[in-house]
Amino acid sequence: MNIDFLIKRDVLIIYLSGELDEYNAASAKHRIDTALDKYSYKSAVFDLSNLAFMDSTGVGMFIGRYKKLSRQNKKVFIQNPCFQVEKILRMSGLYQIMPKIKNEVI
Amino acid sequence: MNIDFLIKRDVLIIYLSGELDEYNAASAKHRIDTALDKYSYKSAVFDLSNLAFMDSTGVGMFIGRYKKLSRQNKKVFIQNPCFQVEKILRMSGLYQIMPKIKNEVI
Amino acid sequence: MKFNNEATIRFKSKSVNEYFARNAIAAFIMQLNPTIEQMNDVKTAVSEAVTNCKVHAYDSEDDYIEIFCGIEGEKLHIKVSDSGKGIADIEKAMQPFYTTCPEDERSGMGFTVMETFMDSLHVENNTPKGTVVYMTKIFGNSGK
Amino acid sequence: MKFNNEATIRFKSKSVNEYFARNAIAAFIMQLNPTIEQMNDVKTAVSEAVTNCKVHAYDSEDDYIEIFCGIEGEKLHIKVSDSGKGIADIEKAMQPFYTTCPEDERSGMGFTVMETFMDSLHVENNTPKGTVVYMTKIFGNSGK
Ligand SMILES: Nc1ncnc2c1ncn2[C@@H]1O[C@H](COP(=O)(O)OP(=O)(O)O)[C@@H](O)[C@H]1O
Ligand SMILES: Nc1ncnc2c1ncn2[C@@H]1O[C@H](COP(=O)(O)OP(=O)(O)O)[C@@H](O)[C@H]1O
Repeated sequence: MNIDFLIKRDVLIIYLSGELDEYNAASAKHRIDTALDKYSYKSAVFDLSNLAFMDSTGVGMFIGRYKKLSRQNKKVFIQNPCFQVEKILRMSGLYQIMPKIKNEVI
Repeated sequence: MNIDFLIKRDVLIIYLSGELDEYNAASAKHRIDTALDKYSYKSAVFDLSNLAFMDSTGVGMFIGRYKKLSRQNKKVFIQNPCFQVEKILRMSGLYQIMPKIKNEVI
Repeated sequence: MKFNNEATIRFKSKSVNEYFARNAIAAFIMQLNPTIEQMNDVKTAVSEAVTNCKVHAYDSEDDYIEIFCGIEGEKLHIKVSDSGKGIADIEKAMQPFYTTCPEDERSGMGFTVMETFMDSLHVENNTPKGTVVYMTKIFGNSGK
Repeated sequence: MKFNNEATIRFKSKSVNEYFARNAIAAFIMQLNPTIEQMNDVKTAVSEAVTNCKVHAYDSEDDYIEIFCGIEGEKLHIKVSDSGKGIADIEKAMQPFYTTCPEDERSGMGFTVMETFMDSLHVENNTPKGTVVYMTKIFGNSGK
């Protein structure tokens, strides 16, 4: 899967594309954590417009990044999930810790 | 698979869409033959723009329609095959009896 | 049981086969004329079950995972089996957020996803060893 | 032979499974990073081999067709087997335009397509009965 990063004002936007399953999760985690440590920003947003599929391994990956960022008092958000991804994010309760935002908020 | 028919001047255009394999060939053959007998036209064109896949069963289906039409002295052409379909039409020599034409010819 | 159609796929316990498994099953169920949501539900549930075999059942990538798919009218039966470590307390394992691998950032939501996305879920010990996951989904109007 | 990865699919000899078979194999070979042309070639060759089992090997839809797929470096091995009628004269059967079912509008091009689209094709009798088709395709720069 592809991961791109963009800093916009104080926000780090992380663009995930492809499919996030157990095959991809370890490398995704590593690449995201490297960026989380490298850049300076106040909050982070996962943009999932191009994430075509994810399962509960992806939920675990998001929770892990949330824990890391909340230790630094940084907020994390999610935007633009497709239908399949939305369904799994909603049922897992992830939006309670990483709220879903509309593009325009940033 | 979907099959649509259009008469334009003296030409019957047959639009195939979906995948043409052994599963679909018998019903495609039947629906096409019904139209070939029903309409009046001087030549026929298979438009394959929306045919995503075919294999040699499809080649047999085209040869069968060619035989039927050539008994009535009607010419048959093919237009707009995708890359996969083009490859199998070319290697099977089908274009020797059903030449490929550009859209504009009609 | 007499199925209208059936297929079995058997593959190595490698992560890259999670993609293969869910897409192979997706290709099989096309004949049920699924909605996009039904298709996604089945792909997700299969992905969860296969990931569990890879992550929890086996230590090596040289073991095998098998998925049987049977169609009975509008009902899809899926059976995912491994011959790995097995689950000591199945009831506990199926609870939401329960995981034996929190250090790997597993969410413990695998079985909950299967249960939510399919119409039924049943987990058993395999013989002589390992785990079998049975799931069904109904593709008519009576399904989820 | 030691394969880096492998998968087997086994399914009923029903026409609807031609779609399943070629798309399941397509999902498996994604890990080889195929070009679109390579992907189409394999799908087409698999479709031909499976159609032959359905059309020529069996009279019933309750028999089984099996496809083994193995990856050895950049080389894909595919083995399609049935336990049906078998082929009396394999060499003759493989000739372009040769078909025993012209009345069904078969083109006799099935084996020719497999041969052209893959890097190798080999056909054998199965034991105790039926036919086995072996095909390989190379996904590096040395393939077709
Ligand atoms: N196929 C299996 N073999 C052995 N143990 C399993 C298997 N599937 C699940 N388990 C056990 O059940 C627990 C819960 O599984 P699950 O709900 O999918 O969550 P997770 O995979 O995130 O841990 C796992 O942590 C594991 O201990
Ligand atoms: N799996 C098989 N079992 C029995 N006979 C087969 C099988 N595959 C091919 N054949 C025989 O070989 C002939 C040539 O096959 P092929 O080149 O695929 O053309 P076609 O399928 O159009 O007849 C068939 O007509 C059939 O007699």
